Amino acid sequence: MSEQAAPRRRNRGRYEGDVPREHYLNVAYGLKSWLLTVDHKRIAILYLLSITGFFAIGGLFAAIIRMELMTPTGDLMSSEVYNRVFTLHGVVMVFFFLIPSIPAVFGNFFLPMMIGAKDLAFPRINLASWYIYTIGGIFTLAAIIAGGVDTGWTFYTPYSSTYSNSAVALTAIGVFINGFSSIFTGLNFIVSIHKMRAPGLTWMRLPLFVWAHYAASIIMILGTPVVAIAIFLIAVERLLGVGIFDPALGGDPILYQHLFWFYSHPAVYIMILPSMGVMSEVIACFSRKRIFGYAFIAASSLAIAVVGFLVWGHHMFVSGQSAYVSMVFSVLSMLVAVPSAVKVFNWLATLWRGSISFETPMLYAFGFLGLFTVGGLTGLYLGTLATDVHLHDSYFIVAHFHYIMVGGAVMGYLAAVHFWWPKMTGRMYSEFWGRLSAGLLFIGFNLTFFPQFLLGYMGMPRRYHFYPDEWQVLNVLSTAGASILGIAYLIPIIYLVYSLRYGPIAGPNPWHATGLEWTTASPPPQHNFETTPTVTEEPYDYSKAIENVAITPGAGPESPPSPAAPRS
Amino acid sequence: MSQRHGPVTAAVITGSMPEMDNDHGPLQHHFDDMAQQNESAALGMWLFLLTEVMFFGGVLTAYAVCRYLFHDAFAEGASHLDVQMGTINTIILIFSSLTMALAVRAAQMSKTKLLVGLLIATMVFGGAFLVIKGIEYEHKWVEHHVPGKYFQYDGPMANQVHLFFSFYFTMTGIHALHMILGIGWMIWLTIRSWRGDFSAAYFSPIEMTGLYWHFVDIVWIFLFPLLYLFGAGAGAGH
Amino acid sequence: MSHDAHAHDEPHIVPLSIYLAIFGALMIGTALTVWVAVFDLGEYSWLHTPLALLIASAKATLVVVWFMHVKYGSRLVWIFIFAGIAWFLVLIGITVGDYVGRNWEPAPNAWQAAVEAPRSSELG
Amino acid sequence: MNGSQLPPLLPPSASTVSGELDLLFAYITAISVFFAVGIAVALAVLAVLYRRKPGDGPPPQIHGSTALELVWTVIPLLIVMSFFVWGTDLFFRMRTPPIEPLEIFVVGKQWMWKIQHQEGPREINELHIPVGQPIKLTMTSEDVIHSFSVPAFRVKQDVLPGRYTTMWFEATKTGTFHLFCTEYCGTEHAGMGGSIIVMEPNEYQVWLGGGGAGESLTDAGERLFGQLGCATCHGDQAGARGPSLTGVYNSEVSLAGGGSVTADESYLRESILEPATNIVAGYDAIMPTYRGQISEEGVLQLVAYIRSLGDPAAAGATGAAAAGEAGQ
Repeated sequence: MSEQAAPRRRNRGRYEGDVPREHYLNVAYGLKSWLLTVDHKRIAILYLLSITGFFAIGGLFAAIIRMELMTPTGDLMSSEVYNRVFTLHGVVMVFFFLIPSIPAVFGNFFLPMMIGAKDLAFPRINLASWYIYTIGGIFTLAAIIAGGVDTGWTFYTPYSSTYSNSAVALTAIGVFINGFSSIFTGLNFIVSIHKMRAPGLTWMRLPLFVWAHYAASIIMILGTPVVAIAIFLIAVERLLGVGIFDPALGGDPILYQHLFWFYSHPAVYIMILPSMGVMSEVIACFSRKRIFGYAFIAASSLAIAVVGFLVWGHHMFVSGQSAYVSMVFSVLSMLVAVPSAVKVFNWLATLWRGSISFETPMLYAFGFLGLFTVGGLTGLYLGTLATDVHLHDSYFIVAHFHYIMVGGAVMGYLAAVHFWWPKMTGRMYSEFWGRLSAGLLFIGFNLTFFPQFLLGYMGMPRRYHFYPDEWQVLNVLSTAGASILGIAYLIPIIYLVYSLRYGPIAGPNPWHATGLEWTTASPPPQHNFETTPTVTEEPYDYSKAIENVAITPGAGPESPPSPAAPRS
Repeated sequence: MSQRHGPVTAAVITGSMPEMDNDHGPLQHHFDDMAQQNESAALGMWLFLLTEVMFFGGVLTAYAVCRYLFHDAFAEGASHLDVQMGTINTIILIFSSLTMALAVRAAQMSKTKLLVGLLIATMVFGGAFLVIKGIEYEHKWVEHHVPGKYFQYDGPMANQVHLFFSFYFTMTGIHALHMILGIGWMIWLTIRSWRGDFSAAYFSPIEMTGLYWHFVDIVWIFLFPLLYLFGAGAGAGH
Repeated sequence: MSHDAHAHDEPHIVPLSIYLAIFGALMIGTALTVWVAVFDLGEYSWLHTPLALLIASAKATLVVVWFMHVKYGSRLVWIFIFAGIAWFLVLIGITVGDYVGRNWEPAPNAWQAAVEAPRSSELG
Repeated sequence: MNGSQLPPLLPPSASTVSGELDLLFAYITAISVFFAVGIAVALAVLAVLYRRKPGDGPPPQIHGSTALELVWTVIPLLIVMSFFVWGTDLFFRMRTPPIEPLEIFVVGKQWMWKIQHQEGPREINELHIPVGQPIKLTMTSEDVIHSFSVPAFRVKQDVLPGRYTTMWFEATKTGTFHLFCTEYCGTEHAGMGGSIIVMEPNEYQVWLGGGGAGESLTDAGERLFGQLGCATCHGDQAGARGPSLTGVYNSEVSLAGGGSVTADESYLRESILEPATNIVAGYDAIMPTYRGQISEEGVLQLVAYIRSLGDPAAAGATGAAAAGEAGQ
C-alpha cells in the first residue's frame, strides 16, 4: 500500500519479460503525491488506510466492553470509564467507520471505473472530503485524549447539552465536520452517475453497485445536514448556554431526537445499501449468472432510500411522542422491510441453476445473506409497537443492529475487500486464509451477538456497566464469541499485507467477472482506461464469459499484462 | 464549521481554483467537453443547495416546534425586533439579488466592465445588509437580549423569550455567515473578472456564485416574516 | 458522456425587462408581507402565519425560477428542487405533527396530556 | 449461576399484558424462524445443487420473473401488516389505563427513582404494589431523560424533565421483579434500578400502614400550599388576585389569550412553574414562577392537593379538602 512498496515490486520483475507498466500506484512517489492527489483511486486508498485505523480503534473499545461484561459486577473499570468506552465505540464505529466504509473506499475506487469515467466529477471535492474526514477524526481523537465523552453515540439531550462533564463539544464538532465529508462524497457520486457515464451505459445497464451508491448518496445529501445542525446546536448549547433542547431553559429534549433520527435512521441505509450493492456484484460473479430481477433490485434500493426517511420515529415509541405519530411510523417501518426482502429473494433466485463457486468473497456474501436475514427479521419486532415497548433500549436492540451493521455492512465491506483486492493491488491473497477467516468471522459473530437477543428479551438494558447475576452465562458466551471475532478480523490484515509483496500476480480479471472495472489492467492505469470504453450489453452477462475455470485457491490465473482486456 | 463550506464548495465545484487551471485551461482533464463540465458543476451546485435546504430545514423545524409550543412568548420576543431595519435589509438583499442576476447576464454577454461593476454592487449591498445586521445585534447586546449568561428579560415568560432569541441569533447568525463567505468569495471573482477570465464561453463560476447568492436571499425571504413580523401586528394573539 | 448535453452550449440570455419585472414583483411582495403582518385580521388572526409563508413562498419561487434560471434548466434540476422541498416538508410535517398530536389521546385520559397543552388555535 | 442450575431464558411473565405480548413475540418469532431457516436451507441446497463442477458450461442466464417478484413483494407485505395491526392494537391497550387505577407518583433523578404513594409512604428504588390491581404511574424527571422499565411486566416508558408521562400495569403474580432505568442517564446509569415488590392486597395494606406512613400526599401538598402562602391569592373569596382552585381540576379553563385548556395535572404543573404561559382569563400575570423553589416532588404534592379540592366530575364538590380525598 505504501508508496515505497511499488518500486520494489517493479524491481522484482513484476511482469517478467515485459516492460514495467505504469499504473496509479507507481505513477508518482512520495508523500506529497499522495496527500495532494486528486486521483479517485489514491483517495480511496487514503480512505482505506484511515478507515482501517478507526475500525481498529473502535474494535479495541469493543474488546474492552466485552471484557468488562464477562462478570456481572463491573470490576474491570469504573462506570465513568465504561461509559466513555461504549460511547467512543459507537461514535468511532458509526461515524468514522460504517458510514464512510464502502462508499468512501470502494465507491470512490470503483464507481468511476464502473461507469467508464476517468474520475469522479469533482476530484478536488473528493480529496477535500478525505481531509474533512481526517479533521473530524482528529477532533474526535482529541476528545478521547481530553478525557473522552460519555453521552452515548446518540448524544441525547439534555444529558449531552447540560449535564455531561465530558468532552461533548469537541466530539460533537468532530462528528459535525465529518458529516460534510459524507455530503461531499454523496454529491460527487450523484453528479458523476448523472453526467459521466460512458457511451452506451444507460441507466438499465448500470451495475447494481452503482444503483446502490446512488440511493445511498440521496441519503447522504438530504439527511446529513439535519444531523449536522442538530449536533451543531448541542455544541452551541454547551458553549453559549442557548436552551433549545433543555427544558430547564424552555426547550424540548424530544425535538433533538427527531432531528437526530431523521438522519441517523436513514444512516443505517447508508451503511447497508452499498453493502447490498457489493452483494449483487459478488453473487452474480461467483454463480456466473445474470442477477435475477435486476430492475427490482435497483428499484428496491431507491425504495429503501426514500421510505427509509419516513421511519425515524420508530426509535421513539416510548419517548413520549404522540401515540398516533408512533402508529404512522410503525406502519412505514413495516413497509421498508419489503424491499429488503425482495433483494434477498432475488439473490437466492440468482443462485438457482447457477454455477456456484466458493471463493472468499462468495463466502462473505453467504455470510451476509444469513446475518442480514436475521438482522432484518429482528427489526420487525422493533417496528411492531407493542413488542418494541419491551425490547426498546435492551440488548435485543444491540444484537439487532449489530446483525445489520456488522453482519450486513462489515460482511459486505470484507466481501468487497476480497473481491476487489486483486484489482486494487494487482496481487492475489491466500485463498486458504481468506476462507478460514470468513468462516471464523461467521462463527464468532453469531456466538457474540445471538446470546444478546436472549439477554434483551430477558430485559438486560443496553449501556449497562453491571447487571444481575443470572445473565452472566450468556454474557460470557458473547465475550467468547467476541474473541473469535477479533481473531477473524486480524487474520485478513496479515495475509492481505503479505500478499502485497508475495501474492501471485492477479491479472486484469482473476474472477472472470463482467463489469468495466475488470476490462482494464490491475492495478488500473492512472486514468482508468486507455481509451474511453463503450458499453453495448446489459450488466452481468455471464453467458459469454470465459469458460468456467475453477478459480483455484491461492493461485490467481497468471494472465499476461494487458492494458485492457481483450474481451468485448 | 458549517457556514464555511458554502463558498468553498462553490469554489471547488466550479473548478476555478487558479493553480489547477493553469495547465488545462478551463476544461478539466476528466471531462469530455465544456458542456459536460458546466452541467456537472450546475448539478453539483444544486445538490449542494439541497443540503443547504435541509441544513436550514433542521433549524426551521426546531423553530416551528418551539413556536408552536410557546406561541405567545415567541410573539412577545419577536415584538422586540426592529421591523424597520428588517424591512430595509430585505429590500437591500433583493437589490443585491438583482445585481447578482444581472452580473451573470453581463458575463453571458462578455461585458467585463459591467460584470465587475455589478459584482461590486452586489458586495456593497451585501455589506450594507451586514452592517445593519450588526447594528441590530449591537442593540440586542445593549438591551441584554443576547442569549446566554448576560440575558435579562423582565417578563413573566423570560425563559421562552430567551429561547426565541436563541433562535433569532442562531438563524440570523448562520445566514449572516453564509453572506460573509459569499462576499469573500465574490471578492476573488471580481479580481478574476477584472483579469478577463470570464466571457460568454466560460462563466460557470459566476453562475454558480449567483445560485448560491440567490439561495441565501431566499433564506432571508423566509426568515424575515418568521422572525421579525411575528410580533408585528394583531397576530401576536393578545 | 453527457446525455442531455448541449443545453448549455449557448448561454440563454434573459431579457433585462424580465429581471426588472421580477425585481418589482419581489418588492411588491415585501411590501405585501409587511402590510399583511400589521393588518388586523380580527378573529382570523391565525391566518397571519400561513399568509406570510404563502407570500414568502411566492417570492422564493420567483427567485428560483427566473433569477436562478431554473426555467431554462434541465428537468433534473426541477426534480432535485422538488425532492428538497418534499424532504423538508416530511421533516417539519411529521415532527410538528408529533407535537400537535400529543394533545389527542386515544382515551379520556387526563394524566397523559403533555405540558404542552393546546394554547390557542394558531399553529406555529 | 447458583449450583449447576442454568438461568432461565425467558423473563418472568407477571402482568396482565405480558402474556399477550409474549404471544405476539412468539408469533413474530415463528414467522421469522420460518423465513430465516427457509433462507438458510435454500442457501445450502442451492449451494450444493448448483456448485460448479469440472466441465460445466455457462449456466442459463435468467432475467427474472415479474410474477415471482409480485409474490415475494405481496406476501411479506401482508405478513408485516399483520404484525403492525396486532402490535398497534396491543400497544394502545398497553398505554390506556383502566378506570380508577391506583395512582403512584415517580420522580427520576440521577441516579435513583423516588416514589410517592398517595397514602404517604415514600420509597427509593423500590416500589411496593398490590397484586391484581391496575397501577398508574405519573412520572417526571428532575434532570435528564430516564426510562422506567419493568421487564417482567413488559412495560417501559421514558421519564422526561419538564413534563409528565404516565404508564400503567397490573401485576398478576406476587414476588420481586427487576426495575431498570433503560435510558442512558450518566455515570451510574447501570445502578439506577431496584425492585418492584408485588404483594397480596392485605399485605400491601399492612405495608402501607407500617411503612413511612404519616402524612399523605394530599396532606403534604396542603402543608406546602400553606407554607408558600398560596391561599393569599388563591383563596375562595370574591375579588381574590388569583383564580379559586376549588373544583378547578379537570375543568375547562378560559385563557386570557383566548381559547381554553383542560386543567389537568400537566396544566397545574405548568401553572406553578411557568405561570405566565397560560393565564386564566380575567386575571393578571402577577404570579411569580416557582421554578427552582419547589422540587418536582413538591409540585406533585401540590397537584395532588389541588386535585383533592374537588373535581367537577365528582359533582358539586365544595372547598372541603377532606371530601375530595384522593381526587377520585
